[in-house]
Amino acid sequence: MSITYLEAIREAQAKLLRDDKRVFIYGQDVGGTFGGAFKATKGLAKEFPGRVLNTPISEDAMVGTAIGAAMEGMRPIVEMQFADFSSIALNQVLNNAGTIFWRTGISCPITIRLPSGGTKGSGPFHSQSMEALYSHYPGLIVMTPATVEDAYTMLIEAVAIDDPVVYCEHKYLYYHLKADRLPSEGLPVGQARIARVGRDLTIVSYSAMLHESLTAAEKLAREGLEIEVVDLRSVKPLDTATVLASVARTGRLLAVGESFPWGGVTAEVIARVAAEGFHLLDAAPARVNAKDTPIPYHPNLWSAHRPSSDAIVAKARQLLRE
Amino acid sequence: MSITYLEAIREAQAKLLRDDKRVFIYGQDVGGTFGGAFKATKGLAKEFPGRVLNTPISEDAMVGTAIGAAMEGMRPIVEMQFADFSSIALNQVLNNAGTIFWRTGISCPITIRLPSGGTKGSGPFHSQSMEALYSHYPGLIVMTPATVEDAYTMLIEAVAIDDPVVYCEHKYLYYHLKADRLPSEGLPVGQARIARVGRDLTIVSYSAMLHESLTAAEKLAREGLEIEVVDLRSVKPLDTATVLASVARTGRLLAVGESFPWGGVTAEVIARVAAEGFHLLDAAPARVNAKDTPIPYHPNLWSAHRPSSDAIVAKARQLLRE
Amino acid sequence: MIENFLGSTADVGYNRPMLQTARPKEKPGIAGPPHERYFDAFGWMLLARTFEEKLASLYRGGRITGGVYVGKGQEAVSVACGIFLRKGDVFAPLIRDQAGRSAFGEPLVDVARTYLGSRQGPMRGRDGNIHRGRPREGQLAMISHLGAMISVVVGSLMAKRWRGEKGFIGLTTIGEGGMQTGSTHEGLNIAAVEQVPLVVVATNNHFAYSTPNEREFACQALVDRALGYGFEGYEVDGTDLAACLDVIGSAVKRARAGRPPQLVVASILRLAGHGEHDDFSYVTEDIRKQPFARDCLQLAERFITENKLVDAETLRAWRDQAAQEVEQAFSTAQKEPVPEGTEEDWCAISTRVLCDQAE
Amino acid sequence: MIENFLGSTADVGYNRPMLQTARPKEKPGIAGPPHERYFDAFGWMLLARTFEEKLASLYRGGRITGGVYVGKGQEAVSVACGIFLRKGDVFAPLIRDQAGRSAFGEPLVDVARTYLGSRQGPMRGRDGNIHRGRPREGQLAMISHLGAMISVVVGSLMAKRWRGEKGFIGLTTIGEGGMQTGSTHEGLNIAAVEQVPLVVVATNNHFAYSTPNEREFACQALVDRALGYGFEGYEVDGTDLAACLDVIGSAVKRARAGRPPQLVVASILRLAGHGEHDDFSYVTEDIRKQPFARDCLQLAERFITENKLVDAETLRAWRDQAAQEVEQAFSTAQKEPVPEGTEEDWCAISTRVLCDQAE
Ligand SMILES: Cc1ncc(C[n+]2csc(CCOP(=O)(O)OP(=O)(O)O)c2C)c(N)n1
Ligand SMILES: Cc1ncc(C[n+]2csc(CCOP(=O)(O)OP(=O)(O)O)c2C)c(N)n1
Ligand SMILES: [Mg+2]
Ligand SMILES: [Mg+2]
Repeated sequence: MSITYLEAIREAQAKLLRDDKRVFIYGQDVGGTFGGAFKATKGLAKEFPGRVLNTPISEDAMVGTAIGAAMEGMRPIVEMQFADFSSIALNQVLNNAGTIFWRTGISCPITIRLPSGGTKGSGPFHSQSMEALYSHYPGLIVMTPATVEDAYTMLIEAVAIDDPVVYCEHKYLYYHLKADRLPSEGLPVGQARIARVGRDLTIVSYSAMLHESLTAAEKLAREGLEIEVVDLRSVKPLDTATVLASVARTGRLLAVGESFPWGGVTAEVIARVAAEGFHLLDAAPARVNAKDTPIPYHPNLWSAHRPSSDAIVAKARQLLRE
Repeated sequence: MSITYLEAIREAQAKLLRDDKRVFIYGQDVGGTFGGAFKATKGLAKEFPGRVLNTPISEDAMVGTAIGAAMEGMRPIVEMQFADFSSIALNQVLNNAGTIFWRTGISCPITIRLPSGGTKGSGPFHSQSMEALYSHYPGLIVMTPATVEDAYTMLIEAVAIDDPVVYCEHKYLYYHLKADRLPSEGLPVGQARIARVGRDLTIVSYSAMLHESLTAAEKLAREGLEIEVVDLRSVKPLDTATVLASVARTGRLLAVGESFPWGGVTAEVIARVAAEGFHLLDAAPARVNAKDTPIPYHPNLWSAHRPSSDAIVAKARQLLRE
Repeated sequence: MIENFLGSTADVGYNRPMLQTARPKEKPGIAGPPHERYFDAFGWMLLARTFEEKLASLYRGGRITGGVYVGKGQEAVSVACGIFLRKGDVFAPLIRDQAGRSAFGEPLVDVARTYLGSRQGPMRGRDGNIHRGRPREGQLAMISHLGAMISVVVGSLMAKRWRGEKGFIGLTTIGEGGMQTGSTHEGLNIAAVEQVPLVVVATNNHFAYSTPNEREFACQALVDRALGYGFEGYEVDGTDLAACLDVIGSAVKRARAGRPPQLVVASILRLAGHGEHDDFSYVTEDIRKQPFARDCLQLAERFITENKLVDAETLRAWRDQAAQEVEQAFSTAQKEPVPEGTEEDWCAISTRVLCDQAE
Repeated sequence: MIENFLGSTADVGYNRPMLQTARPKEKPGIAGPPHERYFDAFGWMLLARTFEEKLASLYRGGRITGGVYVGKGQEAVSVACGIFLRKGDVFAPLIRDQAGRSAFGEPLVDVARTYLGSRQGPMRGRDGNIHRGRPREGQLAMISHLGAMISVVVGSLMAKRWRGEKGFIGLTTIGEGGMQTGSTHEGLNIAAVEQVPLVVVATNNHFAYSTPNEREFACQALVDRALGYGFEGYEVDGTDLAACLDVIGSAVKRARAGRPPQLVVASILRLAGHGEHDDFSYVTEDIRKQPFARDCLQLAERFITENKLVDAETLRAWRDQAAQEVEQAFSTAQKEPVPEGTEEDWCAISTRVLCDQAE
């Protein structure tokens, strides 16, 4: 058997619907015979009648409705058609979902699935990675699974958690990533993972960029360089301890992210390591991000905009020379 | 004569309306005899009939309308009643205003005024500092004036610039800050300012936190410590050169901001200094931010949530001990 | 045929929304109150007015931190929003709903606690004044962004339906200004799509802060929006308590009976500033003389007196009781300790192990 | 009295919006076309259909990067949106508006360039397909977020009014799905408040992607929303070219004459997938048999043939010409160089000195 990242997301939702009658799925085109723009809910409306519901094109109300249901004990999963459209729901997510527990003591267990990140030809409005916006504000947990296994177990955990979770699933990984089987358990949420062991440099990454980083590490391995790669798994909370422990071993840090540079995950990672692990660093930390422009439509421009394993290799070499 | 930060903003707008017939002001309650929730446009509707217009409570449409007018050659100033409500306009700002020039080559000269930051008793939805959200996305200039003079000259420049500008004016400074007169010119946009010279530690700050930082520097001066304080003025573009030059002099960096910690201005400042000025640092850089919860209503909680000069002093001492 | 009187059982079939304005019933010398809940409602109005007058005076005395927003002139509409709700219902009030909140069961001392910043208040000093709520008791805690609570109520009602609860409804309020937000639109539309038992009471008090109707919307009547969402729509004179009880009470009844979502649009003038910091000098003399500018509480009192529904003694006793309850609430709250920053754990989520450690 | 025919001069006074459905005029054996722009319009429809068929086949052949979204079945509505516009007007089309874009003057080669990613395309490879625009020529470049362009058009029209321009209008399109966004609501309302000369053409093609009307809205007719905004509202059978020209043409005329903003709601079925990747199997046989599922282009052609408005030769010549223009556009674009990342300066703002240097 072989299962893709996308199928893992569908399986996780099927399991959730099966095991917990408080769970329902709410989003544009998730229901009917259709099962979502990416088919992440294919077949679920039929298997779980009345619990996989199409919504109007109303992201604000989709999230507001989920919040109300969650406060009344349900466990809604909201699918945004693309992460980029969650900008319309941002107010409900940040100011409503993110503040309810702290203000009132009532928890708000909603899970918002954001099909994120760039793919060829998708352009400025169907390619965004929005984890930094959601992580900046208090009250939310932001997950960024990079593997089929994590896509599965983290989504199940997202729904189990009593707090609002923004679950960033990467569209590039949907079909590109396969696993043999689904695990019954994963690492605890909030814990990063050493995806590759090394001793010369630590690359900290997450989501699709984990794979570019691993490829870069492979390439550098051919030159005898041993790169350690950390997969953050969730960017909020961010597992500083695991990152610091890795930097303690390697003395060097390169943070890699697909979102825009200013204030992204990479800035936060470097700020933490610089503040808490300054003495561990043998050289200046560095970061590789997308460019600070909208995400281009044309594949030639897109591949120059997005961090590639080559760009990571180049930056890593530079860092190792210091 | 004595002029407040708020009056400087009103004067700048009066001058802009007087000198440039392309300028108009668009926002809730800005017009009529009222002149805005904070009176930043008091009297302007009368002096400039038909050019200071009340809008419906429709932040998305307010910004959309301004974008359309700007593309047709006008120079709109949009006032948000509170920065916090700009979450509703966020999509228009990030995805429309921020992408137009890059996508089409047509510039989009809008200025969005965000009455920002905490004041006593204002609570979670009337206290926010949103500069990090706007800086993360490409295509925008984000200004954060900390002085009466900058409030004035930077607003005039904001409107002159051919690109969208998010102008974060701090509500706490509205009445607290006074100057003798308004300058005819300021530092160029994008350039930070050394607000206080020192040699033991560099504090990088902006907006209201500049003043807490200066107070902290005063307090530390009594102990013989010479603190240099940098006022960023605009957080995007962020003047890394001035910050690095200061750190080169002091060897130590403390970044202070009022917004939430994850991915805020302080993270970006530290990431840049760590990456580009690692060898300049004699100790770990540090940051002081607000707490990672919604902004509390009760003054006791608020003053514990917001960075105070005492918190800055404590962190600075710790940093200087290293 | 729609019968406005709550007493009547003749509820109606589904047809296009009827734009129906209930007018004060002026039957001179009638024997009893014009609505079975009239006296109750009057009591809540009196309590709200008395409380808010005290609150405003405390505000002027610098005793309140943060803003004070009162419902002066809107008590009749607001009380009618709260008084027909029962346990299991969901109420999402806004800034001018003291009367309705009380009528739905909010203890007055919790209001005083919120304004005075007692740590024993429902928001524990974390949030203030009008944002208070008691979600466990069905009263949601509003966020400021206008319109955002409508879809939240929709979701609560869907959850109740799924759980098999019966007979519940949701009621939420909005101003004519708030009706122009995108969030309101999406919330109203999704309510109609989900066919939840919802009543939305919109009060056109002719101003959004300082902005008059002509810069807010350009339709002839806001109630016409009902049509475009598939709501049933009604207008009501918000200065007339009996009419408010009739029209809003009927809407509540229709929602409970499983009819489509209900929109009631009340017309009134805000008889105070937007908040107590505001002198509302932008409200012209001319507007203050309009029929919609009458004071609902005075009108109700006059109606009671003129029709000799109760004697002067009783009225005085009611007033005294209100004053006493208000005194009591403030004096209790005043004695309570305030929150301290040192006692907060500064974690915004309930799963404490997942609190992020960024500083 | 409203006169639908563009030829007529009898335009009308202001009253409540009239819900008016223009029906195909079935006068057998008439001498001329049923509208003075009928043949022009038919030509643009033919061009759009031919172009998009070619595009779809290139897509199936893997020759196009990104999505392909076509307007099959919506050409009559779309052409009527573009054909009455003139220099100085503002047009904000959406994803199904190839016919209207062409009619308003968009060179076909620019469309081919955008899809094939030529660096000479109007978006220089930075943005693709349906997001293309030519703001300098009055055709705005849409962002994906539905409804966001409405207020942008409002602002453009306000600017033109301030500059003293005369006789201009704005026209923008939206789907029935897009009508449920908050942005659409705010945009429509602000248009009415600002009283700009705007025409909004909403096409109910019965699906938003795979979602049928019953999960999109619950009102009886979307045109009823006009009332709630202070727009004038009209319905039209979008399969009927003459009706589209009549109703949309009249709306354009009324907007130019200074009347309130106009809403036209067309009814139709999308005769292709949401995009070419979509097999639209969710559209049942039953729906495909509805009157609104007829193909506007086939209907127009049959009307022309049956009424012997032009002979078979001419029709064939028209078709050949369209095919040739399409060939030409693609073959030009195909030869052009593609953009290269190395040639980009990666600065998103026009004030280059203010580009932030973060990496
Ligand atoms: C989205 C949003 N924008 C701005 C505000 C600021 N604001 C608070 S109350 C108010 C006026 C509200 O007017 P209306 O809805 O008519 O209610 P009223 O105060 O008249 O009862 C405004 C603009 C807000 N709360 N939400
Ligand atoms: C705010 C927003 N949410 C989601 C989408 C994704 N999306 C693109 S087209 C579409 C369906 C649009 O339906 P409709 O408005 O009826 O137009 P049609 O495709 O039928 O012409 C959706 C959901 C979007 N573009 N904007
Ligand atoms: Mg109002
Ligand atoms: Mg549609």
